Amino acid sequence: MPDAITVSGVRRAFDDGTVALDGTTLSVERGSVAVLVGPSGCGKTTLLRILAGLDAPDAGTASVAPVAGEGAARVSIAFQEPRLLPWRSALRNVALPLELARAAKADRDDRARAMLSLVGLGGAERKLPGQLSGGMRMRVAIARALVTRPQVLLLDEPFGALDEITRHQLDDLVLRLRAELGMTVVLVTHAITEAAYMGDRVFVMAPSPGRVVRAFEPGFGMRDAALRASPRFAAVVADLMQSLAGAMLAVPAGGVRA
Amino acid sequence: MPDAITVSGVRRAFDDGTVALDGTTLSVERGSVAVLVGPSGCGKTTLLRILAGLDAPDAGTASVAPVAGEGAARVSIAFQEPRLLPWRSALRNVALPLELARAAKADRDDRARAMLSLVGLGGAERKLPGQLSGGMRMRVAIARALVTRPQVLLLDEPFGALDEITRHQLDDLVLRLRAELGMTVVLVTHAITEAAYMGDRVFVMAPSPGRVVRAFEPGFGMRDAALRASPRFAAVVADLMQSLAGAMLAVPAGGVRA
Amino acid sequence: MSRTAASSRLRTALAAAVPPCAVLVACVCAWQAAVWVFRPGEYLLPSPIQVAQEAWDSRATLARAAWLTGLSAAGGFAIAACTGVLAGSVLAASRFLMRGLYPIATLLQMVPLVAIAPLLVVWCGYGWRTSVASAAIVSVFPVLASTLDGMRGTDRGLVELFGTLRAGRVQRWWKLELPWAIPSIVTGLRVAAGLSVIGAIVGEFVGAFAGNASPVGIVILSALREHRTELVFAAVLTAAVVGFVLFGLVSALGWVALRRWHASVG
Amino acid sequence: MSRTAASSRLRTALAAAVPPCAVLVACVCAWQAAVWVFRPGEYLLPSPIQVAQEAWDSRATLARAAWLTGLSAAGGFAIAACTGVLAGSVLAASRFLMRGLYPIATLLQMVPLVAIAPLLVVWCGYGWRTSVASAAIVSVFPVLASTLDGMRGTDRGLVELFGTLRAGRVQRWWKLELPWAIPSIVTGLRVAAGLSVIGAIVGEFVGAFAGNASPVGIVILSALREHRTELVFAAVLTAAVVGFVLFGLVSALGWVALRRWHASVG
Amino acid sequence: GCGDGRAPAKPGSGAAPVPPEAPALRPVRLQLNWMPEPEFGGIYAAKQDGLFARAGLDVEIIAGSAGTPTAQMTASGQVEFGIVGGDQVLTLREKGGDLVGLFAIFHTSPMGVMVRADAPWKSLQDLWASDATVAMETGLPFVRYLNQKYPGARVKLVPTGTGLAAFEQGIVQAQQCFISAEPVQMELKGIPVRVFSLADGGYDPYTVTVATSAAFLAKDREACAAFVRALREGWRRYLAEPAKYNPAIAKLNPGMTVAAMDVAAAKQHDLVAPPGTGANEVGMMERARWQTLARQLQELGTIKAAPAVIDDVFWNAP
Ligand SMILES: Nc1ncnc2c1ncn2[C@@H]1O[C@H](COP(=O)(O)OP(=O)(O)OP(=O)(O)O)[C@@H](O)[C@H]1O
Ligand SMILES: Nc1ncnc2c1ncn2[C@@H]1O[C@H](COP(=O)(O)OP(=O)(O)OP(=O)(O)O)[C@@H](O)[C@H]1O
Ligand SMILES: [Mg+2]
Ligand SMILES: [Mg+2]
Repeated sequence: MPDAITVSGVRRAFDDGTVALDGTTLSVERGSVAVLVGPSGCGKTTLLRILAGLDAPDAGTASVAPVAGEGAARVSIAFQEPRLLPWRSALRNVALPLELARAAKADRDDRARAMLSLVGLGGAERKLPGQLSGGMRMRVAIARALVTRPQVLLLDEPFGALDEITRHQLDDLVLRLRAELGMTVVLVTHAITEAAYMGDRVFVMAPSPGRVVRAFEPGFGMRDAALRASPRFAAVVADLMQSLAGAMLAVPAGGVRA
Repeated sequence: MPDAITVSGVRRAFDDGTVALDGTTLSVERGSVAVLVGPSGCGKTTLLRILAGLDAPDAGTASVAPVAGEGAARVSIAFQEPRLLPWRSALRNVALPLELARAAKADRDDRARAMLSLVGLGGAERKLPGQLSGGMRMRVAIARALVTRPQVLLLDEPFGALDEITRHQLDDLVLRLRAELGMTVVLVTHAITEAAYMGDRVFVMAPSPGRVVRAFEPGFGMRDAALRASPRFAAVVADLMQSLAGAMLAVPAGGVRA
Repeated sequence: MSRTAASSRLRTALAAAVPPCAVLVACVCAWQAAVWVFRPGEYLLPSPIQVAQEAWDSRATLARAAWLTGLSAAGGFAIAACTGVLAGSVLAASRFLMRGLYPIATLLQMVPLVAIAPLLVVWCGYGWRTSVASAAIVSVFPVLASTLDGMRGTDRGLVELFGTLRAGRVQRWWKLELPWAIPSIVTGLRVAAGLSVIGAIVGEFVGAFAGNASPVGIVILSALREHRTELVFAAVLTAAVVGFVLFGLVSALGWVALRRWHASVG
Repeated sequence: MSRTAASSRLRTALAAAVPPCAVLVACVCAWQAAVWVFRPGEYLLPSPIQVAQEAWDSRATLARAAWLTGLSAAGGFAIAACTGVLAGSVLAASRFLMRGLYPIATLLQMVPLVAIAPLLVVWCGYGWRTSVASAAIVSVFPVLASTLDGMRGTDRGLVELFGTLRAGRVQRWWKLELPWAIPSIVTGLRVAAGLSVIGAIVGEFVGAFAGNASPVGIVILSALREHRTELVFAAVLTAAVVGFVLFGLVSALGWVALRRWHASVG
Repeated sequence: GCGDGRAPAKPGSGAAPVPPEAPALRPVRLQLNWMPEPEFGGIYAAKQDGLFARAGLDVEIIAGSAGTPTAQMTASGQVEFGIVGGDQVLTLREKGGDLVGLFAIFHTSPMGVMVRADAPWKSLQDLWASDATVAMETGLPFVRYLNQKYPGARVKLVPTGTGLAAFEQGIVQAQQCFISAEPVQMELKGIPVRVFSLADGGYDPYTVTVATSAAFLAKDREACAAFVRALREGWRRYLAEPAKYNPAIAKLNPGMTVAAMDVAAAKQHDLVAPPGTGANEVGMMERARWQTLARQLQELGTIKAAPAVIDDVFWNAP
């Protein structure tokens, strides 16, 4: 499979001198799930923003290979915060991307409703964001990212505010849609078990400046509940945990400050 | 030990008909850590808000027993969102509670700086919230909740946006402060391992309407890295996971809708 | 159920009316007391009783004046509201335009009407057109400024979201920036509602027909020259009533527009 | 390093000045062209060249007038700014007060100044006091309205936070609501800056002046009376310059106040 | 300039410098109802020549503008003296502001209505019967007077706020004017006009009158008399030689040139002092004229009743 995403030698330094990324290199095969893990503040969000075209590298290149299909549906991102329009109901927030792409009203409502019930919010279509719990708001944002059936999906810690069971369901939902649509997924997460479960490839990042210190392939084919209980899985989790601990202690590679 | 917090038969229904809590009863001993777990939207935040005095039950009573000491420092809450003042640096956001309590300037800066480095943000004192990563913002909010050395601490999923290692460090920080100050802690979390590790008592909640379906005492005395690796711990986690799965399937007890 | 709701809404509305009425009554009493105590002379400050008497005696004149001035003010306000929101949106859309045109727009509100009165009368003729134009000129800037302000304050995160969803410029305006700016625009419109009345009156000072059916501006001018201070005050109060009606309409519209918004943020 | 920074800041400032200047030049050219094409008559619309000539000839008069009117406008603006922000804060603090006093405050801006001129002049006496009072009256409402608006829009989450931290009412105002409302207040102040100039000029229309003090309002009136339309336009432009200076000062202050804010939200 | 300050007259500013040992001057204020112009020429002449100082007064001349409420300021004691209209003396008295006329600048009212020379109307009556647009300050009694005198009027009245532009543009066909001011400007622009005098039409109040409050007059009759005498002498000098004083006045009025002032001064001469007026008669008022005015205002409904004692309304200083 060709690479859908290639990042090579990316550097991003902010005005105040913080070097969020330096020499970051990675690639993601089309149709695969890449997971980014790393300590808080190591540049994961910055990298995702660069991939989404919201920020530009100061050096190096980052590219998302063009794919067929309607432009608007190409790349979808769920931010670390829900970013909902406060005056729109859950349903109309989810329908927003379809509305902006000028889908027919009936069609977009149906698709939004279906997606809302897939994330477990079947009864909450008409609630306003201010009437939803934190986890429900995040799920609305995830539904909004998925409703366009994108070809590249960027998820920034979307499940952090969810209980483990809902989270497992959403993990499986993403994997299913990946299989259905041949979607390429980049997932930022803090849950090591989630990283191990979801990742075709896991990139461990270290801070100051942010960079990839390890690329790792768990190599699980089918994922299901049984996998989570298996010793193989436990071993991968332990290994990843080790890497992460190592990354936090990593000597800053030319970073300006801790 | 007497109970620091008692909640009995609390009901809270919102204007739109959602019954967030009904017949919720629990009590927390002074100086102990109570953990609330439950599916997204089951009323954990609502309960915490009632304890903090930000919302009032429609029926039943909720009380936080008065304790000695300065009034302002009595109860401290860290919300599910960071809620930082966007125009204040990290340091000045942490110092805010001391400033409002009219502490001396030098003193409050020292205390805020010390607390910031305890949450791992030693170098970020002068950054504005907009310049911090999501996890860093949450840590600033946690530091702000701790800086007054409160006697009752309410934490609403504060560590969800943090990597596991930082999270473990903060877990231990809370336990240490609890021991130092004799603090009563109520912690909402989605991480079952965290619930098992932290809780003197774990309350499992079920939704529609929100209520406590199980109270559970892991019964660990000393907590340390070894505990996390022990089979005892794994057994408690598995048990809790089971309860949570049960709670999600629980028949709605008089709830108006799913 | 719905009956209770209706009656409770009525009760809410009544409760909302109590504070302004209370303050109003207090003001009137203070005014009457001041007249009793300081005796400033009727030619300077008539008592509320005298003003009320005069208002009653001249009720036909005042009602007609209120109607005429109200129409001009409402027309000018409507023009200002549309122009202001549109111009504000255009300015918000482009840094270059904003820098270039915003200062020019401020110019508009700094031209004393009397200085351009000749131009205005030549362009618009005597009659209602001049007062409508004057009302519009005076009230357009607050709308423009608050629209611009509200739109530029749009949450950066949501703007980014719309960018990633490849929203067009018009879509972004209609579905994001305009709803976001509504609270701010409503404030601007409120300011404009009051200003449009004064704008209409000032327009009448230079460009209205005096006759049997005189608008408020002409009534004030004549009464001033005749030293009928009670009538001046009665006419000013009439203008205020017109302004309140406009203001009330704008507030009500704003309330409807803000309702969902507030439900969501509050 | 710092040298580069300074020169780049200078370049930014120059770049910011280009658009308004470009638009201004375009306007002046359009005006000149209109005069050439339509020949409206010098007494109605003089050409920019004639106005410039007149402005140069009367530069001493106009400079003095600008200074006098500028002082009145600045004084009135300062009063309006303080009063508006304070009153807006007080109103924002209490639902009862807001409902009771906000309508009364709107009254202020609906009273034609000429109607209360006798009262004003008798209270304030002759000279600059009347124009300062008039400038303050005209410009206070936008400040009040935008302060109220900004404060009432304070993030509910942060208000709750201050509640749990047991902040006093004054602390909440000073440390949360006021900084939160600053962008909105700055907009109100900008509107007020322009209005204060017109307020001062209108005050001069009804005021009285000892000595050879002829502020802009007097220059406009006497030029109108003498049919010197070029001088009227030159005086109006002088007023606009005064307004721009005030507006510029307010914008600069606002920029400084907003800088940190924008750094954080932008 | 000569308008400012309460300092004794400065060297060079007048003919008669005050000796240093003279008693301190009594400060009083005179409020004009418009900017410095030839219609106030005698006042500035008195100031410039030190006549007020010689009378023991330090007069501060305060310029007014379009809406300056001089009548109210004078009645309430804000200023000692003010320029008001004769009709204002009567209307304000009825509202409790007891003004007293001291000195009538114009013996004959300069009010008039101007039309273009080629306009079809031969008289005010003609004009009032037409549907012409006329710029008038509605509310002034003379408008009521005309409406009452020529009933069934069809003219459309509009405010005068556009200056002369609307008249020049032909949008208004007739315009209220001071005979000594607007017609002159029109003729200088090459637009010939005709003027219908209101005084000729039967309405002739003391249009520009120096007044004080009854209270001040009662308290300090001597100061009032001294003030009026100085004023009279000032006017005598100004009428004789306006060009001597106009440059100083023009300095105080940003819009008016010396040349325009000279023309206006010439035009107003006969209205201030009709041929045959004695040197001591300038500014003197006649009881009969006040009585007529009171009767006319009463008939117009502008006042409810004529003053019980007409001599309370004015005072000719001896
Ligand atoms: N606008 C900005 N200005 C200055 N520094 C910034 C800015 N945005 C991010 N940073 C800094 O860049 C670094 C990386 O931030 P980023 O948000 O990418 O971290 P992250 O890996 O997503 O962390 P988290 O897991 O906590 O969300 C942090 O040190 C942060 O302080
Ligand atoms: N202001 C409100 N109006 C209406 N419904 C509300 C409001 N606030 C909360 N709810 C509803 O109450 C229920 C409980 O909300 P709450 O925020 O307490 O959940 P939670 O347990 O904290 O969930 P999470 O883990 O996702 O944060 C949810 O169904 C939510 O939709
Ligand atoms: Mg992040
Ligand atoms: Mg919650």
